[in-house]
Amino acid sequence: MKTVTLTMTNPPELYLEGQNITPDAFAGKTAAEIAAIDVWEGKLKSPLGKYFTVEGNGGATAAETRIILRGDCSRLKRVGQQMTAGEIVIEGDADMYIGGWMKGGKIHVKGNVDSFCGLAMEGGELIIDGKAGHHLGSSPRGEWRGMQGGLIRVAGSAGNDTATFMNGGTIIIGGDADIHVSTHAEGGTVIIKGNAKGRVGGQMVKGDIYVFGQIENPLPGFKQVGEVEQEVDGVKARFIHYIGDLGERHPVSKGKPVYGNIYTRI
Amino acid sequence: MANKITLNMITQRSIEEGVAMEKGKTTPEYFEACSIIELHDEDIKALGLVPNQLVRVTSECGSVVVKVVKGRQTLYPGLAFIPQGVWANQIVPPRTQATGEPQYSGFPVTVEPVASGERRKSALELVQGAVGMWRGEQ
Amino acid sequence: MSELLIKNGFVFDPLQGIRGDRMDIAVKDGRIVETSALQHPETIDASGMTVMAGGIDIHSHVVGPKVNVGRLFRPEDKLFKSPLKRCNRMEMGFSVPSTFKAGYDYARMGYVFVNEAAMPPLHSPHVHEEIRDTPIIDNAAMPVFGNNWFTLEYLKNHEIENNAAYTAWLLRATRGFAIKVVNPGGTEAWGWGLNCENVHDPVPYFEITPAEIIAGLIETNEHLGLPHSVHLHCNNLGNPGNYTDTLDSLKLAEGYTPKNNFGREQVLHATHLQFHSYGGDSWGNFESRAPDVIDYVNSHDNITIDIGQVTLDETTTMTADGPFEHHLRALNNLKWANTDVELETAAGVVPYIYSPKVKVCTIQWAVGLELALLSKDLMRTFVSTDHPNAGPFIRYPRVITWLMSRAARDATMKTFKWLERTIDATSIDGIDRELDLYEIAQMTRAGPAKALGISNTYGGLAPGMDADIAIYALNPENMPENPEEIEKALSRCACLLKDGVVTVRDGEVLTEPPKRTVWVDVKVPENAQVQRDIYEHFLRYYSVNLGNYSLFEEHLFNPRVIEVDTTQ
Amino acid sequence: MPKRIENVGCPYCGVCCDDLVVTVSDDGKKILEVENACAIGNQIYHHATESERVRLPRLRQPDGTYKEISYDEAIDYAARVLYNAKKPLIYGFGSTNCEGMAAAAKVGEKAGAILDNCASICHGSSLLAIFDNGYPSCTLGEVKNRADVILYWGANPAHAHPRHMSRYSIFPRGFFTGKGHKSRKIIVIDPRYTDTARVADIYLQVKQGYDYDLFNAFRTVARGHEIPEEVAGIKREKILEVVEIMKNARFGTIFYGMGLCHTDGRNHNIDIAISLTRDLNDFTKWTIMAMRGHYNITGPNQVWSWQYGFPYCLDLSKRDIAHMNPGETSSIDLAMRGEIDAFFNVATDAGAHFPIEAVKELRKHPWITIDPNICMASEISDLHIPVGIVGVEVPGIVYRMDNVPVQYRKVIDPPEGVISDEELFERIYQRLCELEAEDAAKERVKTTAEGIPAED
Repeated sequence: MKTVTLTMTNPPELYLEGQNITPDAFAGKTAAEIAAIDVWEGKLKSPLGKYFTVEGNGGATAAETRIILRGDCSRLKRVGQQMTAGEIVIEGDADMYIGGWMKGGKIHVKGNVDSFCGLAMEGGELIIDGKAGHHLGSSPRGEWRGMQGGLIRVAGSAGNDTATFMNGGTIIIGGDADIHVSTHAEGGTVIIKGNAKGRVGGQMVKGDIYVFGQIENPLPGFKQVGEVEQEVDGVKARFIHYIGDLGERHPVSKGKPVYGNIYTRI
Repeated sequence: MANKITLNMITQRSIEEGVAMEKGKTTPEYFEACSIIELHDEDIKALGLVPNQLVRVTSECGSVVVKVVKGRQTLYPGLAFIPQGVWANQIVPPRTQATGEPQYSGFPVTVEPVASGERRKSALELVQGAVGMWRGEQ
Repeated sequence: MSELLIKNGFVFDPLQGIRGDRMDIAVKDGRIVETSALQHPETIDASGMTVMAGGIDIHSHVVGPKVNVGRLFRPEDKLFKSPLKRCNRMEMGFSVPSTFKAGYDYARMGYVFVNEAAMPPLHSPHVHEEIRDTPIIDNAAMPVFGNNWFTLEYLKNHEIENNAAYTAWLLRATRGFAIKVVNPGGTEAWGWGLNCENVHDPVPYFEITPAEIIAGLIETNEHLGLPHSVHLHCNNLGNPGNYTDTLDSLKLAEGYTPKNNFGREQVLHATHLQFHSYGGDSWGNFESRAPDVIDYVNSHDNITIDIGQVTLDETTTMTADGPFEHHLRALNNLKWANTDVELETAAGVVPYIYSPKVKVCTIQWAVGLELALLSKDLMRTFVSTDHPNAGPFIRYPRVITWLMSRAARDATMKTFKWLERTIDATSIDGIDRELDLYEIAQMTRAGPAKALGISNTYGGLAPGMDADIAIYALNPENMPENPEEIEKALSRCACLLKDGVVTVRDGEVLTEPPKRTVWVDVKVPENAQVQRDIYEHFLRYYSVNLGNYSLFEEHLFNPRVIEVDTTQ
Repeated sequence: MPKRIENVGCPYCGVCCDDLVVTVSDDGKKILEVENACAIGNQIYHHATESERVRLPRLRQPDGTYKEISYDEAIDYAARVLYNAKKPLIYGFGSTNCEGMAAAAKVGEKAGAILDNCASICHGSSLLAIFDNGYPSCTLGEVKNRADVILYWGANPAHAHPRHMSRYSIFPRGFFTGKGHKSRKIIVIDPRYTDTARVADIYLQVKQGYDYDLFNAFRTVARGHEIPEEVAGIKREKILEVVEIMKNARFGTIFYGMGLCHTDGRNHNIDIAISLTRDLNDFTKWTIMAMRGHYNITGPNQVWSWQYGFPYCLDLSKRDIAHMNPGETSSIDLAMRGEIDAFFNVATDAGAHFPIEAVKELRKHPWITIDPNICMASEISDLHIPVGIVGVEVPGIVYRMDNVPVQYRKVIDPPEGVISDEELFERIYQRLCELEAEDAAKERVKTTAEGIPAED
């Protein structure tokens, strides 16, 4: 695997859109060629080298390319958008859409990220050591086919609208989650190690939500059906099992309705 | 009697604000329509106030002096209302929770009687003052 | 004085019976002229290429409120799907394109006239605003009548003259083009969450049947002598077994003959017939009844149809058939918009995915093609996708390729998950017919122009007509082996002349000549009762004042009026 | 002879009353009388000719005062601000006509701007919900003619839409509702016992911020499931009663307002209201409608949807492809995140209606106000360009809250020399083209971004 190191030396006045900062775009390119790749600051299109110093060449394929981002990338958006393979490490904070529409590979952000990260993810891994903003692993506006697969792991807390329209994959939040988790979900798993504020599983058709702490304000559309013991993200524990959203439609499989599940740790 | 209470704030349109706004935001009508806070009787009592006294309302992002009136459209205890407009917007949190819409309604504020000598500021003084353009009454 | 000579092309003009002859077409000041009339023309070399009149779309939802709902509520239809800007304005959207994209895309395919399939009268200013922003192509728009309270009341009492006076008034008020009927009676019933499931199912409260509405409107249309006929979207769209309802509807035209001065020969245009030609009684035994329906059409020459071909895309359905969209919402659970329009109509919008993996969808695909391929008169059978209902109009070249090439059909059928079942449920596999370019010109130009009553201006290449001319890089004497090449050539025409102006070259839009709004102005005798009814209804039931309802002249964009005088 | 002008459309709220009768003085310069309008509408007409109007653009001077300049100078100034900014924001449009909005979009596209409208801080939540869940709605005449159950939720038309109840919902006698008010059941749900609630048959005092939970309870009950004793401060029996009324309606309409849009959850409060409306259509006929604020705030949603496919928050900065994502491309977020470097306030008053923190952020950059009136925005601008008042001095098409287009008239001429929004934007567009051509001549063409490739 070859490593390309980008160091932000000339930060943008506004924000930088870096949808081309992916192993897919860097593969097969030399450092000089990578420095010539387009990035946008508002209506200005510039070569990446205007903002970053570039060291190292890309690997032969995306899978053989690792990108390390250094310097202040807190105003950098869309890193790893639609990436299929390879690895990205962001050594500090990053802005919006990190790992959006990601299909494969791995992104590791060592700081915090803003909203819309892991949007419409299909595969791969997005690891965030800090906290995440809103709409983590959510679906783009109007799209009913949200996150399809892959893993998002956030060490800290997440904002509201995690996993809206989720269809598959797993989101693990180490801290607390704000309102609206798995709204309209039709699959997938969300694990919240801390507390959830409320509106968990609203309009949910299918899927699983685990809350290790408390749900501050549970919805009336969920009904307690029993207790289960399960291993969740390596932790074996007993949970109270709720089904819902009973206000929402539910498909029938083998003569039985299929519900969304919420498990809260006892 | 408390000298400060925490309430849940909402800001919405009132017809007085609507009429006055069309007349002009620098008019006395607009000032009287918007530089007020409506509270439930119990909360007014808890603060030891009488209607028409001035209070300072402080949110997570700002503070404004307005006049207390008894809820015209009945509130429940703990809920406070400032008509949409310049005074309300001194304290409305700009956070949008990634929706584009500020938190115009449903944010915590503290309400306390003003220190002596504090007054309600005019719309122009508030807005121009906030951006460093206030040059005093012309 | 601009002069152009299109030299040496293979010319197809069914209106004149020209079948691929090598000839020159002369253009002067925006009109087609005799070649002898030119002095110093610029020439366009069309040798080895196909020359046709500009395309005419008889049925497409491109402008107006429900189209705009489709745009507004589907941001995902734009995400990573919109092309980069090539023309004057951005082009956004896939299944429901922006107005600019619609105009450019039609032009690139060599089309010049598009008939908006449904205009809610109350929303006509909106329709005309969008027409203004749709570049290049000429537009007409059909106000909907089949659920209009005035129409229902007049026809219930069989007051044809009153209905005719009201129809004339509404055409003028909306600057409309023809009488559109969508799910007659059923859409009014939808005001109460109900429907009229067949032509004899009475409309709640109004106590008139869809059959009476259809027949009454045909009578009204011929009484007025409008350029186009009644344009009907039959009851019970989209449901298994509906072909009998369709035949019941078509039979209502029996005994009526066209009366008009526009060369139109039908009294009824049945639109997107694909959606109305289904057998079976459930989705399980869903099957094609296209042969039964087209047999009937073949033997009744006072009917024209368009096919409403399914293109196997993700698209956005939208129709004034409100109850159908509600029904569809329950089938696919996707987002649903509905707009009931007071006293007039309704509309629903739901996204839909026609997947080659779904048996019903692939049967639907076959039904549309069966209708066209089993048709005995392609001057009465037109290409459409009921854009965007069965697929976006940018797929016309693909639809035409399927019609022209058995190999293209086979290649598509290979992708079907339920190929055997599709073959069993349809007759598509037994049809070897491949249409030629003359027949395509019938289905996309000459036929629709004639059916719309505009064939004196559009759809042909005779001297005196508008110089709307499409040139395609297709050599009829040496058609490409690979059907994809046909699709490519038809998608991006080699050249389009609009009003004699070279508008598209090699598939690129060069300029935007002024487009027109085509509407029909009917003069009828004074009718005090109808005037009074209109006044009363506005006073009591409408939410807009009568004085603000009719389109203000300043909101009508570059009009071309077709005048009809019934007082002579 | 004073002139009486009938069928005049009112440029105040989304109700778009088009039955005003305005009497204008002999010389056509003064408005003498306005009939049929509410208190607010009345004020607009009288304000137009009674108050001191700004007649020329005003440019801020180094000493903080304004100096009058010509329209040509102002247009050049505005075009240069747009041209030189990396990401200018053009916001507003609540109070102008569709013609002006279409012209502004041309400018935005040419300038690579963000184009946003007042929905961004108003019914943007509704638009987000519509993206996710659709919009089963109808025109207001349908409500008048058919509705026997009316539900106002988080809306207070008595204050915000003064003639809404009398024209369309509660009081009018329609075709199937000949008994007017008597033929209808009125339900009001609001944390405050508002002046609207006073006319209700049933009032539910929902706990502020818990609307989503209450909707969830309604839906759960409608599907025949149990709910807790109390939800959102409302007793179970009351919820059961209301759901029963809704299921048994012949035709019902939910009108909702800022009480849903401006609180926690924003769009989801509306999203679930739409879900409830969908559910109820399995029993009977129900529709839902946003109580849109300004008379033509629905307009830019319509115009920009047909032009670009997005109703608001359009990022045109790539110039060849548009992008929209409220939360990122929305005015308040752009302001608070420091994403833009110039601000145009058009036909609205961001100075008064944005949270002051956002105003402070925006004021760090050039700020131009285009509006007929002196307002908070105009008083903190670098440049204020006055325009004619739509519906009073400028005609045009506007879209009512139910998306019905209404053709507005002009009743008097604008003050001499004052132009319309449409003309102003057309001229700014022309000036932008000239600036571009000048730079091209100097071979300093700005690079145009390539955008995102199409995926057919």
